[in-house]
Amino acid sequence: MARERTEAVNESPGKKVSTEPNQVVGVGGYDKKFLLPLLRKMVLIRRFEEKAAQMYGVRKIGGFCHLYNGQEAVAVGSIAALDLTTDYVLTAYRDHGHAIACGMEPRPIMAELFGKVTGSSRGKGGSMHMFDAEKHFLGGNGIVGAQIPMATGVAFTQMYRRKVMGEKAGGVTLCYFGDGAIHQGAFHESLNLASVWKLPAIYIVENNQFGMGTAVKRVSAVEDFAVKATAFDMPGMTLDGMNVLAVYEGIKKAAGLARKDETPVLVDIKTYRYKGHSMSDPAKYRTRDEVESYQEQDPILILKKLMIDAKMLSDAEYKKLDDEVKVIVQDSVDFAESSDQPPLESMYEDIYA
Amino acid sequence: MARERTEAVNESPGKKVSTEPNQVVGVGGYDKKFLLPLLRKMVLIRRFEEKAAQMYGVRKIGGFCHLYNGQEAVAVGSIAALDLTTDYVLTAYRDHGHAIACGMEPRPIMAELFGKVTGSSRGKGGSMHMFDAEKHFLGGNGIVGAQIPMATGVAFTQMYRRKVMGEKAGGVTLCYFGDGAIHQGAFHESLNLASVWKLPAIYIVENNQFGMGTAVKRVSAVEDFAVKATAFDMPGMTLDGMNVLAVYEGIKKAAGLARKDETPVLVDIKTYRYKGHSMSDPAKYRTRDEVESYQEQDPILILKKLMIDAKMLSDAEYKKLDDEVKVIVQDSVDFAESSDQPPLESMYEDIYA
Amino acid sequence: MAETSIRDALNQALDEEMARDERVFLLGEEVGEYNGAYKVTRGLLDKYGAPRVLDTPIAELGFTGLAVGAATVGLRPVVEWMTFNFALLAIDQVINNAAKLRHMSGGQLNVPIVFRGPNGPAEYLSSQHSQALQSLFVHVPGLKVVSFSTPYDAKGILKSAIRDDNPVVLLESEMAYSWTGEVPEEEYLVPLGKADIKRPGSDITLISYSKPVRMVLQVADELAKSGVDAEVIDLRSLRPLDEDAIYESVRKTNRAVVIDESWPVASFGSHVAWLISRNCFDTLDAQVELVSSEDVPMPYNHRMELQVQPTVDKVVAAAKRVLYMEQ
Amino acid sequence: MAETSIRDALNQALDEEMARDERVFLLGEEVGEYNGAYKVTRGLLDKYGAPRVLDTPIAELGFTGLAVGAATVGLRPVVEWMTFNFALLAIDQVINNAAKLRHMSGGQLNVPIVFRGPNGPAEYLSSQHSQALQSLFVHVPGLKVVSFSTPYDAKGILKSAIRDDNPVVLLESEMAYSWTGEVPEEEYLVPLGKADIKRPGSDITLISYSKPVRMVLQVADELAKSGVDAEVIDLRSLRPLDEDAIYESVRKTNRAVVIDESWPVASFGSHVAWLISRNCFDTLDAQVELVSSEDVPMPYNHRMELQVQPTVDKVVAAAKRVLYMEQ
Ligand SMILES: Cc1ncc(C[n+]2csc(CCOP(=O)(O)OP(=O)(O)O)c2C)c(N)n1
Ligand SMILES: Cc1ncc(C[n+]2csc(CCOP(=O)(O)OP(=O)(O)O)c2C)c(N)n1
Ligand SMILES: [Mg+2]
Ligand SMILES: [Mg+2]
Repeated sequence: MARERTEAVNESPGKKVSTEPNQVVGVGGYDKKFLLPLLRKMVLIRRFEEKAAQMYGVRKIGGFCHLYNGQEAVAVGSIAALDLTTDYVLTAYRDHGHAIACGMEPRPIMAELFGKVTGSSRGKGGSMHMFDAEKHFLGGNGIVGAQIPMATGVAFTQMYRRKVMGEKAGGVTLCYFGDGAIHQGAFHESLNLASVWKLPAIYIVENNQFGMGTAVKRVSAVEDFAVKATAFDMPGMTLDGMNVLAVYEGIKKAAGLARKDETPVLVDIKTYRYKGHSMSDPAKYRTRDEVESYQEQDPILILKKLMIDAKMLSDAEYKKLDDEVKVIVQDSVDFAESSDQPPLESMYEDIYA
Repeated sequence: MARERTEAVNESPGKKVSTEPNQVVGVGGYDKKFLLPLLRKMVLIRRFEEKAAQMYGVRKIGGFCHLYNGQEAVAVGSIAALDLTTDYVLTAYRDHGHAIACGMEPRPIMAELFGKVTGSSRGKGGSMHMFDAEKHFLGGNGIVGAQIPMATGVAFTQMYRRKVMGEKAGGVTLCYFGDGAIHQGAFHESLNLASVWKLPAIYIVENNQFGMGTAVKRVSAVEDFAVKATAFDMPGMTLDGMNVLAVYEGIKKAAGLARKDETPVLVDIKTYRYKGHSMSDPAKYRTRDEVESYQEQDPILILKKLMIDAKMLSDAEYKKLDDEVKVIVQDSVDFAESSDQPPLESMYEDIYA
Repeated sequence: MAETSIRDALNQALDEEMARDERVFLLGEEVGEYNGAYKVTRGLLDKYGAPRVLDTPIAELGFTGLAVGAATVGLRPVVEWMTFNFALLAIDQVINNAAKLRHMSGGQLNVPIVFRGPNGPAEYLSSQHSQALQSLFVHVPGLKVVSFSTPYDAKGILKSAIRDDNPVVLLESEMAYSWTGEVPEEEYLVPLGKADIKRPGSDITLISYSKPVRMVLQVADELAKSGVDAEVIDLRSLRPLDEDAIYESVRKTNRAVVIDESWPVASFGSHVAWLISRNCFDTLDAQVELVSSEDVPMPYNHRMELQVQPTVDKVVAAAKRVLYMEQ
Repeated sequence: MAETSIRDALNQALDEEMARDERVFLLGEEVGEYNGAYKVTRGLLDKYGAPRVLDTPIAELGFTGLAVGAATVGLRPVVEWMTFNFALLAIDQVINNAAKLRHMSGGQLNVPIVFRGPNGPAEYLSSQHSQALQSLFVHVPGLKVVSFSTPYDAKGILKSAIRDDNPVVLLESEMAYSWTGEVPEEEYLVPLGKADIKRPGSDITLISYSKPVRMVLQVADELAKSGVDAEVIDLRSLRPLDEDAIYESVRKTNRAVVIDESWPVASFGSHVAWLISRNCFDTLDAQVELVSSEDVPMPYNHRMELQVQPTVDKVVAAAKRVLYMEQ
């Protein structure tokens, strides 16, 4: 099982959460049973997204399709720190990775991308609207920032159930949004509410350094978002989003604060997206060199190397894992392909309860 | 003329604007020619509001009527630091004081309150919507926080005229809003824009400690709003809003920064409103003691006493000033009373240019 | 039965539903310590405490969205917008989230939530504070939109709205909070989606909802003096709309006037007028008239303010046009 | 005349007006370095530089309000909303400020501003991203709302909108940006407030605006095969509305179908259908039909997506109903 570590956490100038220095996080202290599923999930997300891109290319998928390649460590590391029987996850439209990290099967996700009736939203939501209410994954939102108040309400409900309905379990809610979303008023209004009402919300800026073609510094007064925690009297953290263990440890700590100290936390996770914003974006706003320099710190490569160095993994084992994942992803395509179109009349369904 | 002073300024933890300690501001260094108009304006606002309350009582005025009693030093001190040939002022619905401080005559203001055609908005705006475009007073807005983006746009125009149209004058825009308004998303979005685009906007939280019946700390994660400046990488200040000179000096300094350093500034001015939120509010959420303790630091009394102590004013002189003001205010009532109702057909006017 | 004000009827509805179901909670500006800007929530903080009654910061988008999120995971929020004018700041959360979450998730999520507060013209408030904004909400599939014109309906409809598993927008009116009427002691519900004939008649159908209904009943009295027997329908529910009730009446009277205090263009009122025009084409003896507010922002001046809204004179005139009577 | 796309026609309009008047500036998400999400603003940052072309943060309320403020003190902003779906976040600044400032100030302030961007259904986008939201804007006095269905109109109308001293909402359509048509080399304007007869006819009036107009012209061809000569009116301006043009046509044809890709309830389309029903009551030979989008949130699945919108088949069927023809 996982060991509690804190070194990867960089605190905001607001409420300090610890005073340890920033360090590179290694695998020491973790066992293979914990690490292998993390690696596998990251590989599954990567292969899934590659396949989605391919299916988009052959027009099996249409519209906006925002891929997660490069950011896998964020969803996988943070959601590994949760207990989804009581915790919840909400994110934006770049949601395939979070869906998989929450335990959704590739089949209903791919089928949803294909617009088939077997899709998780019966073909009505598409790429931006993955949901699995049972697994506590609440989407999937296409309006930049709109999930932030919603997630605050989910955290509110966790508080409410405890205080009003006498439920014991102290769940937390993870709310992901982009570096572009942080300038929405919804962010400001939500964090103040969460702080005043002491809600167990963890606000994660999935800081991939661009909102579409716009680099953070062109539209933001500050580059380090953890500093914004101060304005809401809540702890702020900065995490390395290319290292799944750094993310895991940071969020574990944040979740601990949220559960025990009843405080929301703002976490700025630095990451990078390899692909264009959506399928139509040639990404001319950045150089190939820049992309490559990030690919050298690839989250999958990092964990793989750490595990190989620690003799927890062999190349052959990795190859086997990857092959298995590819089969699963191909199976999801076959499933989607062979599934039915939703009946036209179903357009009148799922509107009112 | 006014002397440059800085002692009254308390800096935010963000960009420091100076390091001098907080001090009580006195009249030393000011001459009477500067101080007397400040005193007179504050008295004019006070007497105007008293009269407005009286007229409301006899149903000459209806609807929401938000009085400014107690806050006079904020509008008068800050607007005294401006040059309204190039600078602009925008505020919320508690706007009679700012209107007068910007040089609007009591007559069109009172006539507007009476809904008469001679009112500044031809009887269409009422208490919440005072405007004098020529005097660069742009209202008067009834939606909490809605003037903040607008004022940012006025400051934007000042920058634009300089950069694009080659105009010399570096105007600044003063934007007032309440402690309740600061939690609106509009605040967050605007300050980021102003910071990124280096706009000469001065955001003044007119912190009278209540938004309607809600005390600041019940709805705000922080009590000191200057701290929010950090989140936008702009200077923050805290000022004593019961001392017109402290306000004047602070805003003079802020305006200097905005003009020269091309930076917006956030200023938290602590003040207090003596009356209920609007006419219908019995203000049960605070004690009479609390109100009285503030009335002891009344902004008019403070300046009057400072001037009398400094031998710049006698009781008789003050009485004369006050009497003159009362005549002016009564005249505004007579004017409003004897003015015509707007013709009904004018309801179709002033909609499209 | 007790004479009760609309304000108190709403308060009773909130109280009863909060007592009945601990998942019901209230939030909004000044709903708690201040007992509500218009006192609809009076006493509820004292009785239920926080967090069942919550004073929010002035952050309409944030607290509305928070309530939407809470609704998706099992709570049943009642959001008070201090007035609908301010709800424009929150409308993204209503239209893009509340109305769509069930749809986008293929039926996985429910959003049982009530958005309520005063809507429509009040007095001496000018144009930002005196808008009848229901058309913006009723346009949107995924929402229900309901209203009332009596204390009886107010209570029964709010209770049904709270128990409904969909997002429901409830239109109240500041001017009507103190209207009184009979409200039974025993519990009752008024179903959403059913119009109510507030006055039966045979010569012309006058269709309205919300605050104007009372004025329209005066119009009926006025018309009675000229020997015209008007039927007055209070739609109560705008979405879903009780079309059958409308058509049944118009097929009897062959004449209709719709009265709606909204602006006219692309309004709920003009929609209803078109529905009748289309679906009763063969039986209509005259054009369907709409008496709306004037197509202008509301001025502050009180004389103008009253003249902007539908009045007895305007509705009588419209009725007479439809009846081909001398004005 | 050159064959030009709507995208380029809009680009030319922006370019010409920016060259003509240095008070005109553009702002919005990705309008600068990225050349616009749909490339309407291509090349303008290169040509005019900042701050005449500004990439904004994703803060619709803030940058829209900023533009409104700038308009009140003499600039002439053109706000690009990446899509109208996101404008719901900014609608308070449009309805409560832009539409009201002139009114509330008794005529002291002008708000010369254009709000533009793609509105209405696109493809494979689901319900948050595929809404035709014009009814929310057209409802509001103080705004102008205009549209186009050809490159010629697109250019001429955008230029007029920029020169107009009022807030103008311009409805574009993602699906139509690449439609081509003739655009003159020399400068021209298309006035706001004037409808255009896109096809003259005598048997029935088909009334539409924006993207559906092209489909409606196909309907006219289809009807011609059955010997029906349809007149197609492109309203272009929704507010102010060219009522005369509509009535003149309907008084000639005695039959009308309105085609609007909005949801039906309280829509601009049903409003126009009522206006005709009321004002042409004596000459109408049949009910006025409305072909709108279905009253549902837009699904992602493409077959459903197409079926939700007005189609040739649906309009032909409506026309035949109005013409009392066998389906
Ligand atoms: C309110 C709103 N405005 C604009 C858009 C269009 N849009 C979609 S994604 C995006 C960029 C978001 O960037 P960021 O928040 O950094 O997330 P990322 O795509 O990098 O994951 C924009 C502008 C939208 N969907 N919603
Ligand atoms: C968007 C919006 N929400 C709510 C209101 C109702 N309202 C008017 S004033 C007010 C309190 C504002 O308090 P604050 O900003 O502190 O200003 P103050 O009245 O103290 O000057 C509220 C809630 C409004 N006018 N606009
Ligand atoms: Mg990003
Ligand atoms: Mg206040």
